[in-house]
Amino acid sequence: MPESSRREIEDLVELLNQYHLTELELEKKGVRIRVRRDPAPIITAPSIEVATTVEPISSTPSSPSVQPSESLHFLTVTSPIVGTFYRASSPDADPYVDEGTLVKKGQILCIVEAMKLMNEIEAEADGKVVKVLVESTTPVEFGQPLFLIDPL
Amino acid sequence: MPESSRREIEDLVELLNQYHLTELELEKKGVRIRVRRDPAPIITAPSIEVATTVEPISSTPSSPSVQPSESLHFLTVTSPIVGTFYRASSPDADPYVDEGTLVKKGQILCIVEAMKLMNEIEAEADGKVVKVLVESTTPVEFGQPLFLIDPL
Amino acid sequence: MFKKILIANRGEIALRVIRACRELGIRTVAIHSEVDAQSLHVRYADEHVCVGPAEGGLSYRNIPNVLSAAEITGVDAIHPGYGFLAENAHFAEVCESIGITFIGPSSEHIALLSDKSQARAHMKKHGIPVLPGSDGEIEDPKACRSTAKKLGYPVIVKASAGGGGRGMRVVWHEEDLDQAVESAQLEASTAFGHGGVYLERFFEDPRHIEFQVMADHQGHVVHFQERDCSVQRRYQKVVEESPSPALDESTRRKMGQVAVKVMKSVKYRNAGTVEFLMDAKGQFYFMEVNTRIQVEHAVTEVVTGVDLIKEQIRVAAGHGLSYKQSDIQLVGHAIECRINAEDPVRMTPSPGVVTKFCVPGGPGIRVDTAMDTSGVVSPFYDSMIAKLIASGRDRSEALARMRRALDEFVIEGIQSNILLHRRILDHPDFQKGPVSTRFLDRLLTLQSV
Amino acid sequence: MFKKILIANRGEIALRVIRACRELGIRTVAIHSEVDAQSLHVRYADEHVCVGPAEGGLSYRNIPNVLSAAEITGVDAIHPGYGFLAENAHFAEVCESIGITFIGPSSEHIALLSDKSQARAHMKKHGIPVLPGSDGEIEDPKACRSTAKKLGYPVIVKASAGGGGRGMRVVWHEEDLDQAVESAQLEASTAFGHGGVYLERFFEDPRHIEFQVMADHQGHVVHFQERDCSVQRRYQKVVEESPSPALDESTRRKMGQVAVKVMKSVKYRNAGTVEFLMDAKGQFYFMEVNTRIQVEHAVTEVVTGVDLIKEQIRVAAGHGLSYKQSDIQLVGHAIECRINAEDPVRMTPSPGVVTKFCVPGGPGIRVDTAMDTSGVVSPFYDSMIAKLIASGRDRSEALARMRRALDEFVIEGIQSNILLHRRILDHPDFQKGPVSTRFLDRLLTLQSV
Repeated sequence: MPESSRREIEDLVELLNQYHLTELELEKKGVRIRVRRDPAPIITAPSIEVATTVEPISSTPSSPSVQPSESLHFLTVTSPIVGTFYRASSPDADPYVDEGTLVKKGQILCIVEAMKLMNEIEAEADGKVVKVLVESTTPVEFGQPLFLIDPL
Repeated sequence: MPESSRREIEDLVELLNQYHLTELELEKKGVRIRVRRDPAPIITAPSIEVATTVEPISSTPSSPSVQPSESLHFLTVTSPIVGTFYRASSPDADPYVDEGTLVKKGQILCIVEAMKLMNEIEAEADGKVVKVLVESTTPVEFGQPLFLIDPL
Repeated sequence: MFKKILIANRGEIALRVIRACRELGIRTVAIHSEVDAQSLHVRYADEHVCVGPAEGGLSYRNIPNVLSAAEITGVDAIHPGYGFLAENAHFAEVCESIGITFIGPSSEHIALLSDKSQARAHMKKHGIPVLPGSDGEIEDPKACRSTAKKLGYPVIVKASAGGGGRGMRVVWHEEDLDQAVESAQLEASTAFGHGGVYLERFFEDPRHIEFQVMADHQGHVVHFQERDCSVQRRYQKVVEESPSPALDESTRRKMGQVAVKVMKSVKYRNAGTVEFLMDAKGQFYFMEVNTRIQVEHAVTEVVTGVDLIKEQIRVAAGHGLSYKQSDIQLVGHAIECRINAEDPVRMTPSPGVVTKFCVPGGPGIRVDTAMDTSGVVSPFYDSMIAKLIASGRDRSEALARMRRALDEFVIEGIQSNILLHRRILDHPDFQKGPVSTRFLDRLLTLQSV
Repeated sequence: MFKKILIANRGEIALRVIRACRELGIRTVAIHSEVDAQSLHVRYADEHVCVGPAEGGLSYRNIPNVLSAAEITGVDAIHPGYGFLAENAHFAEVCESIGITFIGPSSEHIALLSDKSQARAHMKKHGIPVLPGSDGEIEDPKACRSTAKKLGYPVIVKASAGGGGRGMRVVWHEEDLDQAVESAQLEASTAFGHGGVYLERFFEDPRHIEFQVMADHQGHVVHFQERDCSVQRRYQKVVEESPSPALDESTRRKMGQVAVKVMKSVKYRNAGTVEFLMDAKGQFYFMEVNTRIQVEHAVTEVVTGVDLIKEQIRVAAGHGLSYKQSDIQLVGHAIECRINAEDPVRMTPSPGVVTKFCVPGGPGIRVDTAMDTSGVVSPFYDSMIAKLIASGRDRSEALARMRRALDEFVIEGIQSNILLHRRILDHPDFQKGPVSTRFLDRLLTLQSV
């Protein structure tokens, strides 16, 4: 497939997304354009007040705690347990890592405290910490993204 | 994709939105335009036994009792009242009309009996009776098609 | 017992009757207008007949077509529901004349009791406490002024044929009386074809209390206690409950006896409701009899455990009442919110396509609706799309359930009055109860300030 | 009273508890697995925490994560629902140790009563009629044979730690005994980690009758009458009702007294169910205590008017029971059908995407479901998608309502057992009632012939 066709398809997909269409057809010269939007069942939240203390996670895939992020470059380190997130071993200590820190596989990134137990979360690959996603002392749920790592 | 195509698509999407359509097709030169609107929520029957003595009418448009049928040629004569359909004035008499009969506007086509009253149904236009849709002595509901007439 | 019943109605009440028939093993015939061909009541019935175009007058109120539908389907009886032909004495009479049972009172009952002035005079004669007012309709302006003076202002001018607030005028000063009477007469004459009006003393903060009654053809009359319908907007009930927080045991007993007396005085039969007006001191007065099953009958069903529609059908078939007065005990408390498709600000009907409709559930919740998970609210008919009934051990549990059920109710595509109900339920005056018929108007006025 | 409760469950029971909390003004925390992020119980709760991946063992049964969720949200109490951690003595114990109230009995109650053999011995000691059987677990094959001989064949081998029919063997002839004991021990050891089994006389056509009990921390115990759960398939209840058509007033009173005695003998607290087996002659025997709220609690709520979940919460917070025994009167009759997503022929779970879900309504119908108008039936969890409860003045009205409600229920996209329920409801033996626990197996066998 020539690059130009690919681009054209991507343009159409973008339009499809942008306008929530279900079908888009294009025929050059003779012009023929076709757009279509099927009425889909929309699942929406009920009209009750939801007061959230913990950030809900929209769609975290199942098991691995290191996953490719939306940028396709970075790895997301997610919490393997429910608990409280700490960036340092004690209030006075320095954070295990900062944004920009180069880490080795197995290096401690943070602690998630659960039931008075301090669980050390380790890097699963060598890389650079690009982003710390959670503030220290914040509660985190299972699968919640904690760090973005740029793998080396 | 040239900017013009993109603009064209966006114009169509706007029309789609404006008129709540589900499909819009355009073909230049050879002209061909196609619009489509799917009935959004699909209402299906519940899983209960429905024993119907009277034929349900799927979609009869509102008031006029003479309407263009699906063939676009024929006129459909529908029942203006609820009652029992008779093709003749008495059991021994000949039917008012048969398939093939040429009728004049105002000519009696049949009787619909309701509450012991014999209501004569007249032709609304000159034409030929193409089809008798209901058997004599059958109950008919409001709007039920009785005859197809080929107008002259 | 009947073999087949035609339901001369649409919407939730048509479904309600179909459900009762199914439980009794009776076949059902739905009638419908052209736009209602896909409605739930049509799909739930065993048979269905289209009786006309969308406009109610040409379909659901079209007596020849409705009766022809009854004839061609061979039904034994017709249940009129509420609205449409339910209180049409002529319709009941034609049913009687062609040997189809009208499930309701006789045409004479409807005729007598739908003339408010005549009904008032009848009740007065039978020793029923009626509102102080004129003897019959007003004829002479001078006599009218002297009656009003005797009653004391404010007075209310009411149309004999009235209903739903039409042909009514409240008069605060003598100088406004003549004009009020004239305009009420004109309005009544236009709306009902009969311009007769009468006078009553006007109470500023009354409560609307009504008693559900059922009578069989053998002369037995039982009442099912009261409903409090004081939460109204422009004479339209919005919230109803049973028992009434305004009644003590002794008043309840007294009013129940009067309600039975009212019905016995006219040898009533089948279901009916005796409406009372009650002043702030607990004095009660007969207002009128509704000669039909009512929207709010469900709250009574919930607290008494009686299926009023099945009882209507049994009684119409000649069976004696299956309950004695002593069998009727109120258990717990029930409250109903009428869920309407309406603009929450302008409070005008909001028809349209329902894209999502998810009803509340769990303990103490009953929902009566003809809306599917999706559907259409037609601009041709009443805007009520559901009745939500919550019940509990006591009023406070019923209110708590109603609040959480209102939170659960999801309606998308159209607007509804769910938030209005939340405001009512959250209001301290309502929570404390009882309130007067002016509660809701005041709530709405305050809010718009 | 508690300020905030975590519900350690999903599905309809999570919703049921959230509803109770809302009515009591208590905030709620839902936990959920990753695949349940969009579930109704998550959307209805005030807060929610993801506790693990789809597999229940890693999420809903994951004690550290569930308790961490409780800690980070600062709840006072945990409601376990049924299933998952509801009868896990260790979980209850950890809750106690960290000062979070487990809404249910103490960990000791769970430990004692979940060991069927131990519970049996305890009840026997306290003069409760238990099924004739072995004294404790079987140790020696020879003693076992002699016990079986004394009991008379058929006998049943049961696992002490058993449940849901696992580790059970019916033995009709002496020569099959040794092998049955061995295989039951092996199965129990694999399934429950404890291979102990005991012997009981086997009744061929028993009825399953259970009494709902509630006890407060002050030592008061009240029972809410019985449920008949004889319609079972492979030890899974399918239809439940209250009252039981198998009991007369005097047996009901006797069994209720025994049920209370059972609970008092262990100083029980919170909600529990005492299960009895009843033979064809009306003789009843203690079987076991379920130390949780049960799926079928709703039928008891409907006929008694009591909100059992709210009562559980109140009692757990230290309040005394809000009912005396004399307050508990059965009014009418209620029946429950468990609506499962299952293949109607093979009776295996049928997970999938629900494209339409329209619940029945009207009088006498209660629906408890976590299914929205659409939704997903996950293959990871129980296949029950709704509880449909119908009630009426008497059993025949309740059955008529259930039949019409089953007709109204629309579920599309997945298969369900609605037609199976119709077959049960239509069966003359069931309509006449009572039936034995073998009724449904026979019905299914006959049908497949």
